[in-house]
Amino acid sequence: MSLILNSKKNTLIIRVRGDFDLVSVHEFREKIDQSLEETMSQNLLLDLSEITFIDSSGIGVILGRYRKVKANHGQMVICGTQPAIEKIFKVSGIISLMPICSTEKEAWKLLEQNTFKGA
Amino acid sequence: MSLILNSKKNTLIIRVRGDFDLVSVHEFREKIDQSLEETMSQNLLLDLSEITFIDSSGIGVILGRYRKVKANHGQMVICGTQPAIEKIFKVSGIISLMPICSTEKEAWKLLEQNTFKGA
Amino acid sequence: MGKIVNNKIKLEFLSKGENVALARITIAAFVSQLEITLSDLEEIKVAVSEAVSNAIIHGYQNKPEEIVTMTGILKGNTLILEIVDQGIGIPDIQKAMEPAYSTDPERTGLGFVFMQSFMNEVKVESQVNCGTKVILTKQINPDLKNMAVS
Amino acid sequence: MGKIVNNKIKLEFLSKGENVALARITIAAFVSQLEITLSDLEEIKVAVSEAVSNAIIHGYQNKPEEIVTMTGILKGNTLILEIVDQGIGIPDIQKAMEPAYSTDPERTGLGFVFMQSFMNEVKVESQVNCGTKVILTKQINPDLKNMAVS
Ligand SMILES: Nc1ncnc2c1ncn2[C@@H]1O[C@H](COP(=O)(O)OP(=O)(O)O)[C@@H](O)[C@H]1O
Ligand SMILES: Nc1ncnc2c1ncn2[C@@H]1O[C@H](COP(=O)(O)OP(=O)(O)O)[C@@H](O)[C@H]1O
Repeated sequence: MSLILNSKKNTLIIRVRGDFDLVSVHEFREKIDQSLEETMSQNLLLDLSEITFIDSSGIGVILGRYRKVKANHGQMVICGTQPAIEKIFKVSGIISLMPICSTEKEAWKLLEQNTFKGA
Repeated sequence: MSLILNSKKNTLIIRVRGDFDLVSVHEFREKIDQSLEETMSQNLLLDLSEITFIDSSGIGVILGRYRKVKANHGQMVICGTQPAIEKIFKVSGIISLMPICSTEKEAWKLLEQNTFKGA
Repeated sequence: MGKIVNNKIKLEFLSKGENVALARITIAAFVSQLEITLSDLEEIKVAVSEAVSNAIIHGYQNKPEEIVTMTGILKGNTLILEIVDQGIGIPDIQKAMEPAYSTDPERTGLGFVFMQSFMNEVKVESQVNCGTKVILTKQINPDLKNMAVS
Repeated sequence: MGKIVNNKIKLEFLSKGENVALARITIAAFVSQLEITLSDLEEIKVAVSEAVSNAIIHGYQNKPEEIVTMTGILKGNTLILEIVDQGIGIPDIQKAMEPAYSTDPERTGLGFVFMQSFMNEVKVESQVNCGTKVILTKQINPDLKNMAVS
Protein backbone atom coordinates (compact mmCIF):
# COMPACT_ATOMS: atom_id res chain seq x y z
CA MET A 1 0.00 0.00 0.00
CA SER A 2 1.07 3.57 -0.59
CA LEU A 3 -0.63 6.75 0.57
CA ILE A 4 -0.86 10.20 -0.96
CA LEU A 5 -2.03 12.85 1.47
CA ASN A 6 -3.23 16.36 0.74
CA SER A 7 -5.26 18.89 2.64
CA LYS A 8 -7.70 21.46 1.32
CA LYS A 9 -10.59 23.40 2.84
CA ASN A 10 -10.49 21.89 6.29
CA THR A 11 -10.34 18.42 4.73
CA LEU A 12 -7.60 15.78 4.64
CA ILE A 13 -7.62 13.96 1.30
CA ILE A 14 -6.21 10.44 1.36
CA ARG A 15 -5.53 8.51 -1.82
CA VAL A 16 -4.73 4.87 -1.19
CA ARG A 17 -2.96 2.62 -3.71
CA GLY A 18 -2.38 -1.13 -3.64
CA ASP A 19 -3.44 -3.75 -1.13
CA PHE A 20 -5.23 -2.45 1.94
CA ASP A 21 -4.82 -5.33 4.39
CA LEU A 22 -3.16 -6.32 7.66
CA VAL A 23 0.25 -5.05 6.54
CA SER A 24 -1.00 -1.54 5.76
CA VAL A 25 -3.08 -0.98 8.90
CA HIS A 26 -0.28 0.37 11.06
CA GLU A 27 1.08 2.83 8.50
CA PHE A 28 -2.40 4.03 7.59
CA ARG A 29 -3.38 4.71 11.19
CA GLU A 30 -0.13 6.52 12.04
CA LYS A 31 0.02 8.68 8.93
CA ILE A 32 -3.63 9.71 8.95
CA ASP A 33 -3.74 10.51 12.64
CA GLN A 34 -0.55 12.52 12.38
CA SER A 35 -1.75 14.43 9.32
CA LEU A 36 -5.14 15.15 10.86
CA GLU A 37 -3.33 16.78 13.74
CA GLU A 38 -0.76 18.64 11.68
CA THR A 39 -3.22 20.04 9.17
CA MET A 40 -5.91 20.49 11.81
CA SER A 41 -8.38 19.16 9.24
CA GLN A 42 -11.85 18.32 10.48
CA ASN A 43 -13.01 16.26 7.51
CA LEU A 44 -11.68 13.19 5.75
CA LEU A 45 -12.02 12.38 2.07
CA LEU A 46 -10.85 8.84 1.38
CA ASP A 47 -10.24 7.98 -2.27
CA LEU A 48 -10.07 4.22 -2.78
CA SER A 49 -10.15 4.18 -6.58
CA GLU A 50 -6.60 2.82 -6.76
CA ILE A 51 -6.80 0.05 -4.18
CA THR A 52 -6.32 -3.50 -5.40
CA PHE A 53 -7.66 -5.27 -2.32
CA ILE A 54 -9.36 -4.59 0.98
CA ASP A 55 -10.44 -6.84 3.85
CA SER A 56 -11.65 -6.36 7.43
CA SER A 57 -8.24 -5.06 8.54
CA GLY A 58 -8.62 -2.20 6.06
CA ILE A 59 -12.25 -1.67 7.03
CA GLY A 60 -11.15 -1.59 10.66
CA VAL A 61 -8.79 1.37 10.31
CA ILE A 62 -11.30 3.20 8.16
CA LEU A 63 -13.88 2.81 10.92
CA GLY A 64 -11.32 3.96 13.48
CA ARG A 65 -10.64 7.15 11.53
CA TYR A 66 -14.40 7.67 11.11
CA ARG A 67 -14.90 7.63 14.87
CA LYS A 68 -12.07 10.08 15.35
CA VAL A 69 -13.45 12.48 12.77
CA LYS A 70 -16.96 12.26 14.25
CA ALA A 71 -15.64 12.90 17.76
CA ASN A 72 -14.15 16.07 16.32
CA HIS A 73 -17.51 17.02 14.69
CA GLY A 74 -16.10 16.46 11.21
CA GLN A 75 -17.38 14.49 8.26
CA MET A 76 -15.98 11.58 6.35
CA VAL A 77 -16.72 10.61 2.75
CA ILE A 78 -15.39 7.68 0.74
CA CYS A 79 -15.10 7.69 -3.02
CA GLY A 80 -13.85 5.40 -5.76
CA THR A 81 -15.09 2.02 -4.56
CA GLN A 82 -15.07 -0.52 -7.38
CA PRO A 83 -17.84 -3.07 -7.91
CA ALA A 84 -15.61 -5.92 -6.74
CA ILE A 85 -15.25 -4.39 -3.27
CA GLU A 86 -18.70 -2.88 -2.87
CA LYS A 87 -20.03 -5.99 -1.16
CA ILE A 88 -17.44 -5.50 1.58
CA PHE A 89 -18.75 -2.02 2.24
CA LYS A 90 -22.29 -3.32 2.35
CA VAL A 91 -21.61 -6.28 4.63
CA SER A 92 -19.45 -4.21 6.98
CA GLY A 93 -22.18 -1.62 7.46
CA ILE A 94 -19.87 1.26 6.50
CA ILE A 95 -22.41 2.15 3.86
CA SER A 96 -24.89 3.26 6.54
CA LEU A 97 -22.32 5.34 8.42
CA MET A 98 -20.90 7.58 5.75
CA PRO A 99 -21.55 8.52 2.11
CA ILE A 100 -19.83 6.42 -0.51
CA CYS A 101 -19.69 7.92 -3.98
CA SER A 102 -17.92 7.29 -7.28
CA THR A 103 -15.70 10.32 -7.79
CA GLU A 104 -13.79 12.86 -5.72
CA LYS A 105 -15.90 15.57 -7.33
CA GLU A 106 -19.11 14.08 -5.95
CA ALA A 107 -17.43 13.63 -2.61
CA TRP A 108 -16.56 17.34 -2.50
CA LYS A 109 -20.11 18.27 -3.39
CA LEU A 110 -21.37 16.21 -0.47
CA LEU A 111 -18.83 17.64 1.95
CA GLU A 112 -19.70 21.20 0.93
CA GLN A 113 -23.48 20.61 1.10
CA ASN A 114 -23.23 19.13 4.56
CA THR A 115 -20.87 21.79 5.86
CA PHE A 116 -23.32 24.37 4.61
CA LYS A 117 -26.21 22.54 6.27
CA GLY A 118 -24.26 22.24 9.47
CA ALA A 119 -23.31 25.93 9.49
CA MET B 1 -2.38 -19.97 -23.99
CA SER B 2 -4.58 -19.17 -26.94
CA LEU B 3 -3.70 -19.23 -30.62
CA ILE B 4 -4.91 -17.16 -33.55
CA LEU B 5 -4.05 -18.68 -36.92
CA ASN B 6 -4.18 -17.05 -40.33
CA SER B 7 -2.63 -17.82 -43.64
CA LYS B 8 -1.47 -15.44 -46.34
CA LYS B 9 0.97 -15.70 -49.26
CA ASN B 10 2.17 -19.23 -48.63
CA THR B 11 2.72 -18.35 -44.96
CA LEU B 12 0.97 -19.52 -41.79
CA ILE B 13 0.75 -16.65 -39.29
CA ILE B 14 0.51 -17.70 -35.65
CA ARG B 15 -0.29 -15.23 -32.90
CA VAL B 16 0.24 -16.66 -29.44
CA ARG B 17 -1.34 -15.19 -26.29
CA GLY B 18 -0.71 -16.02 -22.65
CA ASP B 19 1.66 -18.50 -21.04
CA PHE B 20 3.66 -20.64 -23.45
CA ASP B 21 4.74 -23.54 -21.22
CA LEU B 22 4.30 -27.27 -20.67
CA VAL B 23 0.50 -27.04 -20.78
CA SER B 24 0.40 -25.37 -24.19
CA VAL B 25 2.90 -27.59 -25.97
CA HIS B 26 0.44 -30.26 -27.08
CA GLU B 27 -2.17 -27.84 -28.42
CA PHE B 28 0.45 -25.74 -30.19
CA ARG B 29 2.01 -28.72 -31.93
CA GLU B 30 -1.32 -30.21 -33.03
CA LYS B 31 -2.86 -26.98 -34.28
CA ILE B 32 0.19 -25.73 -36.14
CA ASP B 33 0.93 -29.05 -37.81
CA GLN B 34 -2.69 -29.43 -38.86
CA SER B 35 -2.88 -25.88 -40.20
CA LEU B 36 0.39 -26.20 -42.07
CA GLU B 37 -1.10 -29.19 -43.85
CA GLU B 38 -4.52 -27.70 -44.47
CA THR B 39 -3.29 -24.39 -45.80
CA MET B 40 -0.30 -26.00 -47.51
CA SER B 41 1.77 -23.05 -46.26
CA GLN B 42 5.51 -23.34 -46.63
CA ASN B 43 6.50 -20.52 -44.29
CA LEU B 44 5.78 -19.77 -40.65
CA LEU B 45 5.47 -16.32 -39.08
CA LEU B 46 5.29 -16.60 -35.31
CA ASP B 47 4.11 -13.49 -33.47
CA LEU B 48 4.98 -13.68 -29.76
CA SER B 49 4.14 -10.08 -28.83
CA GLU B 50 1.23 -11.20 -26.63
CA ILE B 51 2.89 -14.01 -24.71
CA THR B 52 3.21 -13.58 -20.96
CA PHE B 53 5.74 -16.36 -20.36
CA ILE B 54 7.89 -18.86 -22.22
CA ASP B 55 10.25 -21.61 -21.07
CA SER B 56 12.09 -24.52 -22.66
CA SER B 57 8.82 -26.36 -23.32
CA GLY B 58 7.70 -23.46 -25.50
CA ILE B 59 11.12 -23.19 -27.13
CA GLY B 60 10.97 -26.93 -27.80
CA VAL B 61 7.81 -26.83 -29.92
CA ILE B 62 9.03 -23.76 -31.72
CA LEU B 63 12.21 -25.65 -32.67
CA GLY B 64 10.12 -28.64 -33.71
CA ARG B 65 8.06 -26.48 -36.07
CA TYR B 66 11.25 -24.87 -37.39
CA ARG B 67 12.62 -28.27 -38.37
CA LYS B 68 9.39 -29.17 -40.10
CA VAL B 69 9.31 -25.95 -42.09
CA LYS B 70 12.97 -26.32 -43.08
CA ALA B 71 12.39 -29.92 -44.19
CA ASN B 72 9.72 -28.50 -46.48
CA HIS B 73 12.13 -25.82 -47.80
CA GLY B 74 10.16 -23.03 -46.12
CA GLN B 75 11.25 -20.21 -43.88
CA MET B 76 10.38 -19.30 -40.33
CA VAL B 77 10.49 -15.85 -38.74
CA ILE B 78 9.68 -14.83 -35.17
CA CYS B 79 8.50 -11.38 -34.20
CA GLY B 80 7.40 -9.54 -31.09
CA THR B 81 9.83 -10.86 -28.50
CA GLN B 82 9.90 -8.62 -25.43
CA PRO B 83 13.12 -7.71 -23.59
CA ALA B 84 12.17 -9.95 -20.65
CA ILE B 85 12.23 -13.05 -22.83
CA GLU B 86 15.04 -12.16 -25.20
CA LYS B 87 17.63 -13.86 -23.01
CA ILE B 88 15.76 -17.14 -23.50
CA PHE B 89 16.07 -16.81 -27.25
CA LYS B 90 19.76 -16.05 -26.93
CA VAL B 91 20.58 -18.88 -24.52
CA SER B 92 18.53 -21.40 -26.49
CA GLY B 93 20.38 -20.61 -29.71
CA ILE B 94 17.14 -19.96 -31.62
CA ILE B 95 18.58 -16.55 -32.46
CA SER B 96 21.16 -18.17 -34.75
CA LEU B 97 18.63 -20.37 -36.50
CA MET B 98 16.00 -17.92 -37.64
CA PRO B 99 15.43 -14.16 -37.82
CA ILE B 100 13.85 -12.53 -34.78
CA CYS B 101 12.42 -9.08 -35.32
CA SER B 102 10.21 -6.59 -33.52
CA THR B 103 7.11 -6.28 -35.69
CA GLU B 104 5.08 -8.40 -38.09
CA LYS B 105 5.80 -5.82 -40.77
CA GLU B 106 9.54 -6.38 -40.49
CA ALA B 107 8.94 -10.12 -40.47
CA TRP B 108 7.05 -9.87 -43.76
CA LYS B 109 9.81 -7.84 -45.30
CA LEU B 110 12.32 -10.55 -44.38
CA LEU B 111 10.11 -13.34 -45.68
CA GLU B 112 9.60 -11.56 -48.99
CA GLN B 113 13.28 -10.69 -49.40
CA ASN B 114 14.35 -14.25 -48.78
CA THR B 115 11.69 -15.75 -51.02
CA PHE B 116 12.86 -13.41 -53.74
CA LYS B 117 16.49 -14.39 -53.15
CA GLY B 118 15.52 -18.03 -53.19
CA ALA B 119 13.59 -17.68 -56.44
CA MET C 1 -19.19 -26.13 -20.37
CA GLY C 2 -16.08 -25.30 -18.41
CA LYS C 3 -13.61 -28.13 -18.07
CA ILE C 4 -13.69 -30.07 -14.84
CA VAL C 5 -10.75 -29.41 -12.57
CA ASN C 6 -9.63 -31.60 -9.73
CA ASN C 7 -6.62 -30.26 -7.98
CA LYS C 8 -4.96 -29.94 -4.62
CA ILE C 9 -2.32 -27.67 -3.12
CA LYS C 10 -0.83 -27.01 0.26
CA LEU C 11 1.04 -23.85 1.19
CA GLU C 12 3.01 -23.45 4.40
CA PHE C 13 4.40 -20.06 5.34
CA LEU C 14 5.74 -18.02 8.23
CA SER C 15 3.20 -16.08 10.26
CA LYS C 16 4.15 -12.72 8.83
CA GLY C 17 1.80 -10.07 7.56
CA GLU C 18 3.45 -10.04 4.12
CA ASN C 19 2.42 -13.64 3.63
CA VAL C 20 -1.28 -12.83 3.78
CA ALA C 21 -0.97 -11.39 0.28
CA LEU C 22 1.08 -14.41 -0.78
CA ALA C 23 -1.69 -16.75 0.38
CA ARG C 24 -4.31 -14.70 -1.48
CA ILE C 25 -2.31 -14.65 -4.71
CA THR C 26 -1.62 -18.38 -4.56
CA ILE C 27 -5.28 -19.22 -4.02
CA ALA C 28 -6.33 -16.80 -6.74
CA ALA C 29 -3.97 -18.56 -9.18
CA PHE C 30 -5.26 -21.92 -7.98
CA VAL C 31 -8.97 -21.19 -8.50
CA SER C 32 -8.31 -19.39 -11.76
CA GLN C 33 -7.74 -22.84 -13.26
CA LEU C 34 -11.55 -22.87 -13.25
CA GLU C 35 -13.83 -20.53 -15.16
CA ILE C 36 -14.54 -18.04 -12.42
CA THR C 37 -16.19 -14.65 -12.15
CA LEU C 38 -14.17 -11.70 -10.89
CA SER C 39 -16.60 -11.32 -8.03
CA ASP C 40 -16.21 -14.95 -6.88
CA LEU C 41 -12.44 -14.53 -7.13
CA GLU C 42 -12.52 -11.36 -5.05
CA GLU C 43 -14.71 -12.99 -2.40
CA ILE C 44 -12.38 -15.97 -2.08
CA LYS C 45 -9.41 -13.65 -1.71
CA VAL C 46 -11.14 -11.78 1.11
CA ALA C 47 -12.13 -14.97 2.95
CA VAL C 48 -8.56 -16.33 2.71
CA SER C 49 -7.17 -13.02 3.86
CA GLU C 50 -9.43 -13.04 6.93
CA ALA C 51 -8.63 -16.59 7.96
CA VAL C 52 -4.88 -16.17 7.43
CA SER C 53 -4.81 -12.79 9.19
CA ASN C 54 -6.61 -14.37 12.15
CA ALA C 55 -4.08 -17.20 12.33
CA ILE C 56 -1.26 -14.64 12.43
CA ILE C 57 -2.76 -11.98 14.71
CA HIS C 58 -4.90 -14.06 17.05
CA GLY C 59 -3.58 -17.61 16.75
CA TYR C 60 0.10 -16.69 16.89
CA GLN C 61 -0.29 -13.23 18.48
CA ASN C 62 1.95 -11.76 15.78
CA LYS C 63 4.91 -14.03 16.52
CA PRO C 64 6.59 -14.17 13.08
CA GLU C 65 8.40 -17.50 13.46
CA GLU C 66 5.33 -19.75 13.48
CA ILE C 67 3.89 -21.67 10.55
CA VAL C 68 0.46 -21.22 8.95
CA THR C 69 -0.78 -23.96 6.64
CA MET C 70 -3.30 -23.44 3.89
CA THR C 71 -4.73 -26.33 1.90
CA GLY C 72 -6.83 -25.90 -1.22
CA ILE C 73 -8.90 -28.59 -2.90
CA LEU C 74 -10.87 -28.20 -6.10
CA LYS C 75 -13.43 -30.91 -6.80
CA GLY C 76 -15.43 -30.04 -9.87
CA ASN C 77 -16.69 -26.56 -9.05
CA THR C 78 -16.40 -26.91 -5.28
CA LEU C 79 -13.52 -25.20 -3.55
CA ILE C 80 -12.51 -26.37 -0.09
CA LEU C 81 -9.94 -24.33 1.81
CA GLU C 82 -8.40 -25.17 5.15
CA ILE C 83 -6.38 -22.62 7.09
CA VAL C 84 -4.58 -24.10 10.07
CA ASP C 85 -2.50 -22.66 12.89
CA GLN C 86 -0.97 -24.24 16.00
CA GLY C 87 -1.64 -21.15 18.03
CA ILE C 88 -3.56 -20.23 21.17
CA GLY C 89 -6.89 -21.63 19.99
CA ILE C 90 -10.41 -20.30 20.50
CA PRO C 91 -12.09 -21.02 23.87
CA ASP C 92 -15.64 -20.26 22.65
CA ILE C 93 -16.05 -20.73 18.92
CA GLN C 94 -19.69 -19.69 18.82
CA LYS C 95 -18.93 -16.42 20.55
CA ALA C 96 -15.87 -15.81 18.34
CA MET C 97 -18.06 -16.12 15.26
CA GLU C 98 -20.62 -13.57 16.46
CA PRO C 99 -20.65 -10.45 14.32
CA ALA C 100 -18.59 -7.62 15.81
CA TYR C 101 -17.10 -9.84 18.50
CA SER C 102 -13.35 -9.37 18.84
CA THR C 103 -10.85 -9.97 21.60
CA ASP C 104 -8.69 -7.21 20.11
CA PRO C 105 -9.92 -3.66 20.78
CA GLU C 106 -8.18 -2.44 17.62
CA ARG C 107 -10.15 -4.83 15.41
CA THR C 108 -13.74 -4.98 14.21
CA GLY C 109 -14.92 -8.54 14.66
CA LEU C 110 -15.82 -8.59 10.96
CA GLY C 111 -13.47 -11.40 9.95
CA PHE C 112 -15.90 -14.26 10.40
CA VAL C 113 -18.73 -12.08 9.07
CA PHE C 114 -16.84 -11.68 5.80
CA MET C 115 -15.91 -15.37 5.64
CA GLN C 116 -19.58 -16.29 6.13
CA SER C 117 -20.85 -13.74 3.62
CA PHE C 118 -18.39 -14.69 0.91
CA MET C 119 -18.19 -18.46 1.23
CA ASN C 120 -20.98 -21.05 1.26
CA GLU C 121 -19.82 -22.67 4.46
CA VAL C 122 -17.47 -21.81 7.32
CA LYS C 123 -16.50 -24.46 9.83
CA VAL C 124 -14.15 -23.88 12.73
CA GLU C 125 -12.36 -26.49 14.80
CA SER C 126 -10.22 -25.28 17.66
CA GLN C 127 -8.62 -26.32 20.90
CA VAL C 128 -7.15 -23.93 23.42
CA ASN C 129 -3.34 -23.99 23.28
CA CYS C 130 -3.38 -26.42 20.35
CA GLY C 131 -4.59 -24.32 17.49
CA THR C 132 -7.36 -23.59 15.05
CA LYS C 133 -8.55 -24.97 11.74
CA VAL C 134 -10.93 -22.95 9.58
CA ILE C 135 -12.63 -24.81 6.74
CA LEU C 136 -14.12 -22.66 4.00
CA THR C 137 -16.24 -24.09 1.21
CA LYS C 138 -17.54 -22.35 -1.88
CA GLN C 139 -19.42 -23.42 -4.98
CA ILE C 140 -17.81 -21.61 -7.84
CA ASN C 141 -20.26 -20.52 -10.49
CA PRO C 142 -18.95 -20.73 -14.00
CA ASP C 143 -18.32 -17.38 -15.60
CA LEU C 144 -21.21 -17.53 -18.08
CA LYS C 145 -20.36 -14.24 -19.72
CA ASN C 146 -16.79 -15.20 -20.52
CA MET C 147 -17.76 -18.73 -21.43
CA ALA C 148 -20.12 -17.50 -24.10
CA VAL C 149 -17.27 -15.96 -26.06
CA SER C 150 -14.58 -18.53 -25.42
CA MET D 1 18.34 0.59 0.82
CA GLY D 2 15.67 -2.02 0.30
CA LYS D 3 14.33 -3.54 3.47
CA ILE D 4 15.75 -6.88 4.50
CA VAL D 5 13.38 -9.76 4.03
CA ASN D 6 13.70 -13.13 5.68
CA ASN D 7 10.94 -15.45 4.72
CA LYS D 8 10.10 -19.06 4.03
CA ILE D 9 7.36 -20.90 2.18
CA LYS D 10 6.60 -24.40 1.10
CA LEU D 11 4.16 -25.31 -1.63
CA GLU D 12 3.00 -28.85 -2.30
CA PHE D 13 0.93 -29.59 -5.37
CA LEU D 14 -0.22 -32.39 -7.65
CA SER D 15 2.04 -33.23 -10.59
CA LYS D 16 -0.22 -31.61 -13.16
CA GLY D 17 0.84 -29.28 -15.92
CA GLU D 18 -1.51 -26.53 -14.72
CA ASN D 19 0.42 -26.35 -11.47
CA VAL D 20 3.61 -25.26 -13.18
CA ALA D 21 2.03 -21.81 -13.61
CA LEU D 22 0.79 -21.93 -10.02
CA ALA D 23 4.34 -22.58 -8.77
CA ARG D 24 5.67 -19.71 -10.89
CA ILE D 25 3.04 -17.26 -9.66
CA THR D 26 3.58 -18.22 -6.03
CA ILE D 27 7.34 -17.76 -6.27
CA ALA D 28 6.90 -14.49 -8.13
CA ALA D 29 4.67 -13.20 -5.31
CA PHE D 30 7.17 -14.49 -2.77
CA VAL D 31 10.24 -12.78 -4.23
CA SER D 32 8.30 -9.61 -4.96
CA GLN D 33 8.44 -8.93 -1.23
CA LEU D 34 11.97 -7.81 -2.14
CA GLU D 35 12.92 -4.96 -4.42
CA ILE D 36 13.49 -6.91 -7.61
CA THR D 37 14.06 -6.12 -11.26
CA LEU D 38 11.60 -7.42 -13.85
CA SER D 39 14.41 -9.31 -15.49
CA ASP D 40 15.43 -11.11 -12.27
CA LEU D 41 11.77 -11.93 -11.68
CA GLU D 42 11.39 -13.34 -15.17
CA GLU D 43 14.53 -15.44 -14.83
CA ILE D 44 13.38 -16.92 -11.53
CA LYS D 45 10.02 -17.80 -13.08
CA VAL D 46 11.73 -19.61 -15.94
CA ALA D 47 14.04 -21.57 -13.62
CA VAL D 48 11.12 -22.64 -11.41
CA SER D 49 9.11 -23.59 -14.46
CA GLU D 50 11.94 -25.81 -15.75
CA ALA D 51 12.52 -27.59 -12.45
CA VAL D 52 8.81 -28.14 -11.80
CA SER D 53 8.15 -29.26 -15.39
CA ASN D 54 11.01 -31.77 -15.06
CA ALA D 55 9.58 -33.16 -11.82
CA ILE D 56 6.22 -33.68 -13.55
CA ILE D 57 7.35 -34.95 -16.97
CA HIS D 58 10.52 -36.83 -16.11
CA GLY D 59 10.30 -37.53 -12.38
CA TYR D 60 6.66 -38.62 -12.37
CA GLN D 61 6.37 -39.43 -16.10
CA ASN D 62 3.21 -37.33 -16.28
CA LYS D 63 1.34 -39.29 -13.61
CA PRO D 64 -0.98 -36.58 -12.25
CA GLU D 65 -1.56 -38.01 -8.77
CA GLU D 66 1.94 -37.48 -7.41
CA ILE D 67 3.15 -34.60 -5.24
CA VAL D 68 5.78 -32.01 -6.13
CA THR D 69 7.19 -29.90 -3.30
CA MET D 70 8.70 -26.48 -3.73
CA THR D 71 10.40 -24.65 -0.89
CA GLY D 72 11.43 -21.02 -1.04
CA ILE D 73 13.75 -19.27 1.38
CA LEU D 74 14.68 -15.60 1.31
CA LYS D 75 17.68 -14.61 3.39
CA GLY D 76 18.52 -11.02 2.84
CA ASN D 77 18.85 -10.82 -0.93
CA THR D 78 19.60 -14.51 -1.45
CA LEU D 79 16.84 -16.72 -2.78
CA ILE D 80 17.10 -20.47 -2.28
CA LEU D 81 14.57 -22.68 -4.03
CA GLU D 82 14.22 -26.42 -3.67
CA ILE D 83 12.06 -28.43 -6.03
CA VAL D 84 11.57 -32.01 -4.92
CA ASP D 85 9.89 -35.05 -6.44
CA GLN D 86 9.72 -38.68 -5.33
CA GLY D 87 9.89 -39.89 -8.90
CA ILE D 88 12.15 -42.13 -10.98
CA GLY D 89 15.34 -40.23 -10.20
CA ILE D 90 18.32 -39.46 -12.42
CA PRO D 91 20.90 -42.23 -12.97
CA ASP D 92 23.65 -39.90 -14.25
CA ILE D 93 23.27 -36.32 -13.03
CA GLN D 94 26.29 -34.97 -14.87
CA LYS D 95 25.02 -36.29 -18.15
CA ALA D 96 21.48 -35.04 -17.45
CA MET D 97 22.84 -31.55 -16.96
CA GLU D 98 24.73 -31.48 -20.26
CA PRO D 99 23.31 -28.95 -22.70
CA ALA D 100 20.91 -30.51 -25.21
CA TYR D 101 20.84 -33.85 -23.41
CA SER D 102 17.33 -35.21 -23.01
CA THR D 103 15.87 -38.66 -22.51
CA ASP D 104 12.68 -37.46 -24.20
CA PRO D 105 12.89 -37.15 -28.00
CA GLU D 106 10.17 -34.50 -27.94
CA ARG D 107 12.18 -32.22 -25.66
CA THR D 108 15.25 -30.04 -26.12
CA GLY D 109 17.50 -30.67 -23.16
CA LEU D 110 17.46 -26.94 -22.45
CA GLY D 111 15.89 -27.16 -18.99
CA PHE D 112 19.13 -27.33 -17.01
CA VAL D 113 20.76 -24.87 -19.42
CA PHE D 114 18.09 -22.29 -18.54
CA MET D 115 18.32 -23.02 -14.83
CA GLN D 116 22.10 -22.54 -14.96
CA SER D 117 21.90 -19.39 -17.07
CA PHE D 118 19.26 -17.72 -14.93
CA MET D 119 20.29 -18.70 -11.41
CA ASN D 120 23.64 -18.31 -9.66
CA GLU D 121 23.83 -21.94 -8.62
CA VAL D 122 22.10 -25.18 -9.55
CA LYS D 123 22.60 -28.27 -7.42
CA VAL D 124 20.96 -31.61 -8.10
CA GLU D 125 20.60 -34.51 -5.71
CA SER D 126 18.95 -37.64 -7.02
CA GLN D 127 18.57 -41.32 -6.42
CA VAL D 128 17.12 -43.76 -8.91
CA ASN D 129 13.59 -44.79 -7.90
CA CYS D 130 13.66 -42.41 -4.93
CA GLY D 131 13.44 -39.02 -6.51
CA THR D 132 15.18 -35.78 -7.29
CA LYS D 133 15.90 -32.53 -5.48
CA VAL D 134 16.95 -29.46 -7.43
CA ILE D 135 18.40 -26.58 -5.41
CA LEU D 136 18.46 -23.23 -7.13
CA THR D 137 20.17 -20.19 -5.64
CA LYS D 138 20.10 -16.62 -6.84
CA GLN D 139 21.41 -13.31 -5.53
CA ILE D 140 18.69 -10.83 -6.16
CA ASN D 141 19.98 -7.43 -7.14
CA PRO D 142 17.98 -4.56 -5.75
CA ASP D 143 16.02 -2.67 -8.37
CA LEU D 144 18.15 0.47 -8.34
CA LYS D 145 16.03 2.29 -10.86
CA ASN D 146 12.82 1.85 -8.92
CA MET D 147 14.52 2.45 -5.62
CA ALA D 148 15.72 5.84 -6.77
CA VAL D 149 12.17 7.10 -7.14
CA SER D 150 10.57 5.31 -4.21
N1 LIG E 1 -6.97 -18.50 14.40
C1 LIG E 1 -7.43 -17.98 15.56
N2 LIG E 1 -6.82 -18.27 16.73
C2 LIG E 1 -7.27 -17.75 17.90
N3 LIG E 1 -8.35 -16.95 17.98
C3 LIG E 1 -9.02 -16.63 16.87
C4 LIG E 1 -8.60 -17.13 15.59
N4 LIG E 1 -9.46 -16.67 14.67
C5 LIG E 1 -10.37 -15.92 15.32
N5 LIG E 1 -10.11 -15.89 16.64
C6 LIG E 1 -10.91 -15.19 17.68
O1 LIG E 1 -12.16 -14.85 17.14
C7 LIG E 1 -12.39 -13.46 17.25
C8 LIG E 1 -13.24 -12.98 16.12
O2 LIG E 1 -12.55 -13.09 14.90
P1 LIG E 1 -12.95 -12.20 13.65
O3 LIG E 1 -14.41 -12.31 13.42
O4 LIG E 1 -12.08 -12.57 12.52
O5 LIG E 1 -12.67 -10.70 14.10
P2 LIG E 1 -11.32 -9.90 14.41
O6 LIG E 1 -10.18 -10.51 13.66
O7 LIG E 1 -11.63 -8.54 13.91
O8 LIG E 1 -11.12 -9.94 15.88
C9 LIG E 1 -11.02 -12.85 17.34
O9 LIG E 1 -11.04 -11.59 17.97
C10 LIG E 1 -10.25 -13.90 18.14
O10 LIG E 1 -10.50 -13.77 19.51
N1 LIG F 1 13.11 -34.44 -11.81
C1 LIG F 1 13.67 -35.30 -12.68
N2 LIG F 1 13.46 -36.64 -12.54
C2 LIG F 1 14.01 -37.52 -13.42
N3 LIG F 1 14.79 -37.15 -14.46
C3 LIG F 1 15.02 -35.84 -14.65
C4 LIG F 1 14.50 -34.86 -13.78
N4 LIG F 1 14.91 -33.65 -14.22
C5 LIG F 1 15.67 -33.87 -15.28
N5 LIG F 1 15.76 -35.19 -15.57
C6 LIG F 1 16.53 -35.82 -16.67
O1 LIG F 1 17.45 -34.87 -17.16
C7 LIG F 1 17.29 -34.69 -18.55
C8 LIG F 1 17.64 -33.28 -18.95
O2 LIG F 1 16.73 -32.36 -18.37
P1 LIG F 1 16.54 -30.93 -19.01
O3 LIG F 1 17.86 -30.29 -19.20
O4 LIG F 1 15.56 -30.17 -18.17
O5 LIG F 1 15.93 -31.19 -20.45
P2 LIG F 1 14.52 -31.74 -20.95
O6 LIG F 1 13.48 -31.50 -19.92
O7 LIG F 1 14.28 -30.98 -22.19
O8 LIG F 1 14.72 -33.21 -21.22
C9 LIG F 1 15.84 -35.08 -18.81
O9 LIG F 1 15.63 -35.46 -20.15
C10 LIG F 1 15.65 -36.23 -17.83
O10 LIG F 1 16.18 -37.44 -18.34
